Amino acid sequence: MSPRSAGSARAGKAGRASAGDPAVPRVRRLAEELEELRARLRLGGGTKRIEREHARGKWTARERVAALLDPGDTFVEIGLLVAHDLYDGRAPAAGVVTGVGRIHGREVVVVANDATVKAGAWWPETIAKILRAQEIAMRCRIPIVYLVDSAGVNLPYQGGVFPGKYGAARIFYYNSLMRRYLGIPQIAAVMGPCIAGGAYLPALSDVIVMVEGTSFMGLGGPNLVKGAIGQTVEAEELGGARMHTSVSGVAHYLAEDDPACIEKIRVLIEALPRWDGSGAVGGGGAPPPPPTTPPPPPSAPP
Amino acid sequence: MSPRSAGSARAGKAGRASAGDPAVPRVRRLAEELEELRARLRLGGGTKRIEREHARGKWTARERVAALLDPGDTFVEIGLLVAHDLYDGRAPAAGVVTGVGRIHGREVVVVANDATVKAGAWWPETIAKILRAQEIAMRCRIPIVYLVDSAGVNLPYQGGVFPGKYGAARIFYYNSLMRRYLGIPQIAAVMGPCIAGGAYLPALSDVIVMVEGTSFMGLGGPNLVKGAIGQTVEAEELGGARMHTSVSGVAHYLAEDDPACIEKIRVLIEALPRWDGSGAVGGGGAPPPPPTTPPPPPSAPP
Amino acid sequence: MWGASGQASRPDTTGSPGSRQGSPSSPIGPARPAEDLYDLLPDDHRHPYDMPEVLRCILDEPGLVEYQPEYAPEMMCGTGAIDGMQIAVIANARGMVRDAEGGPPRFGGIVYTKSAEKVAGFIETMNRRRRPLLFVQDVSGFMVGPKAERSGIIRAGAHFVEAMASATVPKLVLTLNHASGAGYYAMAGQGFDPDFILSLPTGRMGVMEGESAVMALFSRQLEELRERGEVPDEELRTRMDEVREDYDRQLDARFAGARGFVDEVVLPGELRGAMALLLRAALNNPGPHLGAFHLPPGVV
Amino acid sequence: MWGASGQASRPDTTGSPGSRQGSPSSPIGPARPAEDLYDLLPDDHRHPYDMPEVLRCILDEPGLVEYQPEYAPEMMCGTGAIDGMQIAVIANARGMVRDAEGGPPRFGGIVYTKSAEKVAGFIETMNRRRRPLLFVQDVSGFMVGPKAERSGIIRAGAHFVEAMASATVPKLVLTLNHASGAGYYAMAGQGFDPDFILSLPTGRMGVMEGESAVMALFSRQLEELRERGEVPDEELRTRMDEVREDYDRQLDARFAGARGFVDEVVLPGELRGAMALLLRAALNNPGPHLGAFHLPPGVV
Ligand SMILES: [Zn+2]
Ligand SMILES: [Zn+2]
Repeated sequence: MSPRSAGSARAGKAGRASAGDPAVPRVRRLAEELEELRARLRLGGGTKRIEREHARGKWTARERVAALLDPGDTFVEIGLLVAHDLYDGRAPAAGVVTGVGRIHGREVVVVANDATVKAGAWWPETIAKILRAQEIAMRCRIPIVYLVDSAGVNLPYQGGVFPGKYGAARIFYYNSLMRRYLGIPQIAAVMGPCIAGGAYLPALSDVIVMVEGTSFMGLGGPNLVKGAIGQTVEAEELGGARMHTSVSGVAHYLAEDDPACIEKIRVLIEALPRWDGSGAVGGGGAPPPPPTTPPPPPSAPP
Repeated sequence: MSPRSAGSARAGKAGRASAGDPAVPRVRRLAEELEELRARLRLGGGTKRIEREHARGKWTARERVAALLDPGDTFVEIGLLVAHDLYDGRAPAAGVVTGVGRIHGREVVVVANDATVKAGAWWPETIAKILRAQEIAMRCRIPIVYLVDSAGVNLPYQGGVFPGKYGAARIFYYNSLMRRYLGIPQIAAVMGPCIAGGAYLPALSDVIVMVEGTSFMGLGGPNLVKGAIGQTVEAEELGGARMHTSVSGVAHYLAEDDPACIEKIRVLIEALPRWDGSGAVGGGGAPPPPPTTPPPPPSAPP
Repeated sequence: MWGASGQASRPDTTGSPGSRQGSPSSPIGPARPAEDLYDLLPDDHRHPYDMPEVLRCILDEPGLVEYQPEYAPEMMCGTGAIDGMQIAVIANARGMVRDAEGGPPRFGGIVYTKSAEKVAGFIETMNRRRRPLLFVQDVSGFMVGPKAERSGIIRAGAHFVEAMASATVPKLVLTLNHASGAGYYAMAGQGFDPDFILSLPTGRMGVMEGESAVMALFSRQLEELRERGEVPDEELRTRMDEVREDYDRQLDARFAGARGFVDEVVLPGELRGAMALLLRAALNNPGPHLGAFHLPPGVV
Repeated sequence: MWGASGQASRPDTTGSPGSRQGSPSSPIGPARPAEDLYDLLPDDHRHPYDMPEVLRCILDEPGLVEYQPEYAPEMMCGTGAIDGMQIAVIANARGMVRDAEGGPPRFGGIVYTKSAEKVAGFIETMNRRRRPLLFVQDVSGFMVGPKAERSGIIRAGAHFVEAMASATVPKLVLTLNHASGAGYYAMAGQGFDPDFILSLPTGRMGVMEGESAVMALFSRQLEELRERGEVPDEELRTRMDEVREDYDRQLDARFAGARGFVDEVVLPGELRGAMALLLRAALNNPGPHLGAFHLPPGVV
């Protein structure tokens, strides 16, 4: 018998007391406080902004992720709490939903800008979360899906976004390495604005789906073009889905709306060859055997 | 002739006008302002603190680096300006001298804590500079020398030092990888205090030289030991150079003083086998041939 | 334009991570119901609890099969499985632990010279067996003092750190309770790029507990007052309370989550589902689980 | 105790980096004296200057041997040497540049569709030839507008970025003047882990110049005033000045140095010595110059 004292059973579990109430056991209280914080953060910019996106014919980031992943399967969100205590609460989940889930039974990483939070603009912490998601994809060698819907750099905070070794440039560094050497599938869907340097995230992915009427890709938006070269041009003509899928050829697929776009991504993921770990791309089929040796009977020490 | 306009010769160079004087051409003014900033930063904690180190029989970080490197050869300091505008100027060069120089004609990276700046304690920017120095050693595959003289974490700023992916832990991550896989020589000299987690920097190097009477290594200093387990013990007995080179065996060489310690490091570097790039350690001899193809005559395009 | 006309059917986003316990691919339940964690974990974070029982709420039946249980038992090493996937587990025991050589009892949560060497060897063996590693953190730091230093705890600790840092199998971290000082580093701190870090709401990652910070910052002042037979005045007491409160706030798992120092704070009921998915995701890569990316061989 | 007794001889620390021009290992001088940079670089950072002549102050004789000098000349590519070491150079030309197809002249410092493709191809060729890359930055960004977008500048820019990011030879960066926007990224921005980044005191790394920031933040307001035939009031003018000043302060090379966004700010006279040493250091590693570390083959 190991020298440690045996566990002691505790009295029956307390009901859902109000959070912060000292009478509630600490572990239960911390759990309830966490659930309340999560519920608030998952609303993103709030119901008014969610309605505005719906009125524009768009799903919210969380609706897109829920539709993208296999129903009923686990989704582990990564970084929901990031920046929850910063910017006076104006940056819930740092304006981007990231996590690990499954599509057609296959583990994937998902990154989805939240347009209800400052139009999906990049806070410094948005960059940290996108980089973390890419590092997970590279560490696990699983596909990554970007659902892009972002107004670009959040200018008042550009000092923490633009420069530096771990600033936004690193996103494009990881894009480039995944594409050229690591063989990690990157699928980008532009489902809203995608402006300036931000355009390089989809552009350095393997394939781009753009949603008709609501998506835009351009190194400069209409305002910048007006200011820089004095030309007045509408977003649709400058960088809309039709232009990029027929004239520039920058994008590869045109989707009628969010549901069609999400379904297209599921099809693209399903068609991906399985990664057999050797770098040589094998045909479809079972995921690679986990590297662990055949499991010894649980009771035997190693 | 290329379409660009030919350069126009400028009137004779202006003498050393006072910095900030608008009459002085911009490029010259910026250069003079830089030289003044550098001169201030190189004084570290200032002449009083420099004297105090000398009175303790210790060289300053910059004196140690100058003695360590080949006389007359180039030393490129990396990060002299880091944090020069932070902490009301209390952290010149973030309390650590880092750069690339030569020892016996061989490129090396040097890291030297500056004991005149808050006893060499770690600011958040100190960590960034040490990590940068280690990344240079790993990127170039050249030896790295640590001249340790630090009071450890600067507690009021521990939030930017202790936690996180790019906090102090990463120093020991890079130490471990250089030691176990990358074959990059790491030589540590403890020339002052080296406390708590900081002790793992030398401990994860290949070899440790400790300077008699002025060096200390311990996971807890005398105060922490008094507070934690109520034992009163002197630094020398707890973790001095004699104890670690004879009883614990944590350190490998005992040096009488700074000059002897620095000379010992030069000897150790000279004895290192040359890195022949193949991972297999070749004997001493010429540095590996640079990988560039035999140079075509300069005038021929590639 | 879609949606503008009528109430479009929209995907249900109410599911929370890992809560879908019965996901098609995880038929096996834990050895003990995860909800029991609410009772097993103490009301006061400093109090001891039964780590083997806590592990039975996380691992498949029979829970942890311990390795060298009688040697340096303040550090628990063993094998187990999550959802059928064989893993190796390193966990800090809590409470007082007998010293087999009759020396003074050792504190659970503290790493000593022997326990550091034990864990280093275990990690290297498990890495050779290609078993993913799970670090269950309730660690307060390394032992200090002349006995520890003279026994070469720095060298042993370095061996522990190097073995953990250079293991190439997937590494998962669960912050259960304390996670301070160099002990936190050795138990796969974030700077060592573990594959994933999950924390229960009870996790307390930070350089040191508030009490130790008060000691570190004020011990000399308190010492002088004691020698003069005086007690700390009101102003000093408030400053000490402020430090304690500041550290307690930063030790909260939500503070770590806000800074990205953990990947996610999960509820006890979500823990297994989350770990099973993340482990399966990591096992897609047979290559070395080190660094941000690993170039395939032949890239020159 | 050493030193306590008398005046110990102490090493001379007055030498500044790279200033020891005549170091034993660098017999070859630049094609043109480095001090000429003080005259070649303009008093107003927006004014054009002669990049080939500037490069002669950095490279060995004969300076840059240009590649495709008549095609998309706003981006200069070519080969040269530093202290005898053969390198490839990518630099932004300044001033107006003729369009070979008779279109409107192009702005030096701006990357267009054609110049992006030219540089991408050049980098990939030089990487195959194992020539280290030197990026000489005076870049303001990528071209915007319908013509550029319809010509697929995003795809061309991505090719430029990917070629630079995945080149495995050593990469050195010299920030000469402007270094803004996505153009700064494409010219081996710090997030792409170049081997070393040096800046002259005239370097201006930042998301955009103060003028562009004022336009981005206030263009709508200014537009409305213009339509109403009004001029900005005192309060708006001060806010615009504050933005300009704030950006100018952050664009200064010493601000970048303070944040570690450049490895060092060097004087013109120190530039060659510093680059020669850093290049020789980098050439110790024949392996791929990518990422924080690269595990040798066989680590499983
Ligand atoms: Zn070992
Ligand atoms: Zn190409």
